[in-house]
Amino acid sequence: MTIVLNGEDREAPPDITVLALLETLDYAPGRVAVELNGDVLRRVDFGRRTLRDGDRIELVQFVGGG
Amino acid sequence: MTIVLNGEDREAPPDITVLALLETLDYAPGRVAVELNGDVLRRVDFGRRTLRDGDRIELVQFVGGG
Amino acid sequence: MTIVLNGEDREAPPDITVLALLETLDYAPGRVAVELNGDVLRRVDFGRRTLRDGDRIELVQFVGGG
Amino acid sequence: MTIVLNGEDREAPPDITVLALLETLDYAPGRVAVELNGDVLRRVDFGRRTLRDGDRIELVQFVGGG
Amino acid sequence: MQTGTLTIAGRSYPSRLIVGTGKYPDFDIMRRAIEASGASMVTVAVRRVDLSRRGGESLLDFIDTTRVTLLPNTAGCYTADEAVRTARLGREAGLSDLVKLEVIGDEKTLFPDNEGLLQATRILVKEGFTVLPYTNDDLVVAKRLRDAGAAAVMPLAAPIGSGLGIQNPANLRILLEEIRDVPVIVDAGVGTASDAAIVMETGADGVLMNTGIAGADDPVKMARAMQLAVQAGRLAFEAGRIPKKLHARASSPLEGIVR
Amino acid sequence: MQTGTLTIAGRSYPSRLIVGTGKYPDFDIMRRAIEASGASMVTVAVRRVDLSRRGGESLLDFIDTTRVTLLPNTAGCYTADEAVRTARLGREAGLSDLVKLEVIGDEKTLFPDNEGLLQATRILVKEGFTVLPYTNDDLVVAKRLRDAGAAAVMPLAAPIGSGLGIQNPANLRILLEEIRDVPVIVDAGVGTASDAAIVMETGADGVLMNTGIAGADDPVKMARAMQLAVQAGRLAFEAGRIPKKLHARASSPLEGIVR
Amino acid sequence: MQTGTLTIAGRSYPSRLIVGTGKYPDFDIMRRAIEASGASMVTVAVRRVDLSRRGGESLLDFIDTTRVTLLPNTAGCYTADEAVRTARLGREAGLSDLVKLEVIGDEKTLFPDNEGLLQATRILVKEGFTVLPYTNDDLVVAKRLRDAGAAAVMPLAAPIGSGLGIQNPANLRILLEEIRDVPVIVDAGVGTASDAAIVMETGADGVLMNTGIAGADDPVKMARAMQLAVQAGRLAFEAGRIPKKLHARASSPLEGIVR
Amino acid sequence: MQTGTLTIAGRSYPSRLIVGTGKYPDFDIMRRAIEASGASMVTVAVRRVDLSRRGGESLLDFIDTTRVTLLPNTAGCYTADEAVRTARLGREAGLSDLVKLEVIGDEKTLFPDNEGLLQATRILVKEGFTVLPYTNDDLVVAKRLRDAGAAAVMPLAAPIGSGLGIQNPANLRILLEEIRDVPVIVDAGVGTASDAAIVMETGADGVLMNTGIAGADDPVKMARAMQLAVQAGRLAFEAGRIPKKLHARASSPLEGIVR
Repeated sequence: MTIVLNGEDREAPPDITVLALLETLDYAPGRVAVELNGDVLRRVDFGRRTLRDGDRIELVQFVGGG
Repeated sequence: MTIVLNGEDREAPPDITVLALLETLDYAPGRVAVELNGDVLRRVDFGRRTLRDGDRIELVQFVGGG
Repeated sequence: MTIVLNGEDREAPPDITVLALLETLDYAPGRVAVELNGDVLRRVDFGRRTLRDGDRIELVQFVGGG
Repeated sequence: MTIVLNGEDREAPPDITVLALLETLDYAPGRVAVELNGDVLRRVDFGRRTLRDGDRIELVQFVGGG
Repeated sequence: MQTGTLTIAGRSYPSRLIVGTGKYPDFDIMRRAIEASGASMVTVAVRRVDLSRRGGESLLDFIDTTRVTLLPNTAGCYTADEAVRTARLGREAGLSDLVKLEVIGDEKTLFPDNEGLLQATRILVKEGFTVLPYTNDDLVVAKRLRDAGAAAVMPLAAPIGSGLGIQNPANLRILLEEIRDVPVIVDAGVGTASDAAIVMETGADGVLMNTGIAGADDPVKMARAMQLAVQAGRLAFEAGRIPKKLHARASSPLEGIVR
Repeated sequence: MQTGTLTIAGRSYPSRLIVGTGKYPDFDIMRRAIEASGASMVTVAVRRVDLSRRGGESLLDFIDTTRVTLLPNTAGCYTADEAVRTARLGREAGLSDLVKLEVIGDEKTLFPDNEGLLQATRILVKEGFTVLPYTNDDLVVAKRLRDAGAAAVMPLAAPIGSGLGIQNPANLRILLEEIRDVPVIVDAGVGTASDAAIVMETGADGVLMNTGIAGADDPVKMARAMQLAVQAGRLAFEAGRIPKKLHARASSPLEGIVR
Repeated sequence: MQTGTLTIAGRSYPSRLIVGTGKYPDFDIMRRAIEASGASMVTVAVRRVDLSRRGGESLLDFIDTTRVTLLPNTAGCYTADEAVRTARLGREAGLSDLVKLEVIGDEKTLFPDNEGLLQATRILVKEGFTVLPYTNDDLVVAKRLRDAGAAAVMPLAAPIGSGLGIQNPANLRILLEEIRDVPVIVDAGVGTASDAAIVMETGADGVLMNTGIAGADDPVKMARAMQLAVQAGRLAFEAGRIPKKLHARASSPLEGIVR
Repeated sequence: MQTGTLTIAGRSYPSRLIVGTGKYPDFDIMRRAIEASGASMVTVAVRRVDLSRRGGESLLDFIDTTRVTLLPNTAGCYTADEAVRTARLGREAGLSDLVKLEVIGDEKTLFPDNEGLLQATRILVKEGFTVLPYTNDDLVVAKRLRDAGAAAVMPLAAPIGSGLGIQNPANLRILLEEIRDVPVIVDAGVGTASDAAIVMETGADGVLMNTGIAGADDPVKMARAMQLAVQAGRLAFEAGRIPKKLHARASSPLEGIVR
């Protein structure tokens, strides 16, 4: 299935959880925040929520800023 | 009848026109502007418009300002 | 005899030394400087130098200043 | 004979007057001032004073300045 | 020598100085000060007639409206609604579409309420007014006023009547860089002639002042000073000043010195 | 409107602005700039004639000495002796006792050598010169120059040609408080119109400038700007400005607002 | 000596200095600069992870979050909606309710869009955020931000990264007089130590800066300078400075001089 | 972090701040203020003992001369001769060659008489004194003092006790460019912490102050503020500040914003 990750189309195995997605991307869940289809996804739901075809995911982290 | 002129109750003869009112007050119609019940009254209507009991009239002029 | 001490006439016993004068005034020699007839008097000479009639003595010390 | 004109050696006919010198140089006497051997030479003396060998002459004028 | 003219909504005014009519010792001094200032536009306030004082002298008896244009203001209004009502009455009294729009947001500083100012501007522009809004030096607001159809942007130099002169030259410079399609007229805070000159040297299109003139010991003389200062500042802006240097540059030649 | 006149050594000059004649693109622009400035006195430098360049245009062909007074300077002199010699030559060339006395103490800043300046002043005053000494804003020196018979005191606003404007307003104010019996003319450092206005508003009797005008992109226009700025500043000084306040004072009445 | 602490939303922070984490040559210099600054709060930006760069160093590896509090910002957001979304993501990433709220209104100056800022503030306050809004020195807006529940008001001293220092001290003084129930933290524009000291001497509760430190030739040294300057300025404010006088007051006694 | 030390005549002092001992409410506050300032050198005046007041507390009982160096001044002297005599007495009283040399030229402003100052400097240098002359910001005089053997040059920032802070930053910058072989210590006029920071940021080697601390509502707190400000200013000078820009530079990255 195809998801939109940070604005780019991306193939992903069906029913993959957000947590699993983060693992495939080598991101520690504690360091990132996730917006799913415009709404923030709480960390506790990373493991529960499975992705569906067409889901729009924003994966953000802290960077240097003023 | 009673009208409210610049916020104060005032007796006035029935069916007096705005123009007549101005004359009784010694105001040159060319120097003042009139707001009647919240709306500006054009000068051309000063002579036509007769006042009714309870009308709220604002009589303004230019004064020094910055 | 009479000496001029900080601009004021003052009686003093003949042949009194500067050191003795300071003692009569309760001044620790280490805390003051002395000008005698316009010239600085070194401390080592306080005990040697005896005053003569008419000597002009300036007795100064440090005070708060900027 | 040789004179020093504005710091440079210069040949000049013997007994030439300052006025004559100015003429040979095309300078209107009214527009310049002359220092002769360190002293200002008054205009009235331009015609009288003849130059001698070794005279040091400064010829100055007004230029733009602030 | 020409210093150009101030063009507002397609109409040109010979002077870049706009003066107020408030706070003068008397009407005659005001009249002479306006004349000395050479202003082609004067601001006036719109107020209820005082029914207790019949007749007496009236402001307009002392303003030659054949030579100066009246600019009614909405001073003292704290809401867009009050300002709009006052503007409409001013138009009726002056038979002109010009309005100096003020929506005040704070009583102590008389700083503008830019949100209310924008609302009132939009309403009045729709009604065909030529809106000259009194605002602060907020570039973002200035752009919105322009986009809302304001005929000029009038940032304050300092609080009204404070006489502090331009407090934030950097913001004024930025404003003048960005607001190019409508005139920028600095309004309020000018205290003396050099304040006006500095504003004009920065490139402002005009200056509006009242207290700086009316409150001076000699208002007529100060009015004349302001006229000259505005012209001087504008000419200096057009003439292109020398760059600033830390060290000296001799103005007399270095050669030919008698040594 | 009168802004008084500048009186030096008992002689009055209509304009409070003195301008230099150096650094102009050409003599004709200089001539027009002097005219536009309205100056009644112009400074000139005294230099050796250049024997290599015969004939050609001369500065004086472009100055109407029937309308402006020449003020020879001693620019470029680094000792009292050089300055005195140059002053004497200037007097002979110009047939006038006026001299703008400069004794420079530092090549990079052209700051005055006040010690040499005082010596030269004493010598030249004895010889009957009307001495206008270029100095800095040192009050103690200013008093000594005055006591030595200088006809004016001319403190710099900033380094010659720097265009920085008045750098130490406090010192200028102090100088103006203390030096009352001879005029104080601010000399050097003025960069634009407001600089001149500020100087005059502080109470200076006059301003002398060269580079600020000659170095502008349009010297003639800047000359006019400076004339107006000097008048504006003087008038503002005489008119008595309003006090500065941190907060606002309404210029329109607080009563009678339509609510 | 105590300089008090900075209290935001009931929580106290030992240092009155908040520093940014952007624009450092590298993470290690940043880490040392933060340490040298003694800041107890540091700002961070929220950005999409760059999927092309896997692993690598991460900002948080260089910030000791046991000693400093993270303050996520919404830099780069041009609408209330963008800012709100970014704030929510920041909260999720940092597990804290603090947000430095920015709604930018102009790309060139990065000046705030105060209208959007107010909207976003109202939304986020409802959602339980501790909102620290970046705004300008507009008193009317500051009052509305406070009334909307902002935990502080953060006016800029000058454009972000400009290093101009406080451009309008009068407005800052006015702001500090009127905004008393929430801290006023000057945010952006500080270029060097004295800029920070001046802000604190005026009575500000804190200062937030980034470029002034990160962009210095030696960021660690400048960070330390800023820490000392903030403390110095605060102490001077508390100590009560001497009044300014035009003339001198001798500091040594006038009696007993040897003559 | 090191801010270097102040080296005068080959001897190093840990602090770049020199403080006075005059005008304190009492000796104990003075003692605590000196301590809080961290100064390694304090100025004292030389005065006739008051024969009417026997015994009583003495200044030196409150100065730990094992930790701070005494710097006798010649305050109140109006001639080179008076200053020389006072310096000699100060040396005898303090058994040290250091002297802060003052020759005052004007009673109201306490501005220096630079001519007398130079004379006195030449005499005292010959007699082996380490002369620290109080002067103004006259570069030409500063060079002569240096050439006469002064161990430092001490220009005023503003009149003694005025608290105006540095009035002519351009002159200070020029002075610091030209006077490189002896320290430049700004003496007098500092009113608050930022004044001291600005002076040090300009590159001065040290600052000397008295009234700014002693006259504050809380002298001890202000003394501490001054210590921190001097360090902050020096560190900022060494750290190399960012250049000033009119426009903004974002401190957060422009990429990766959530849109």
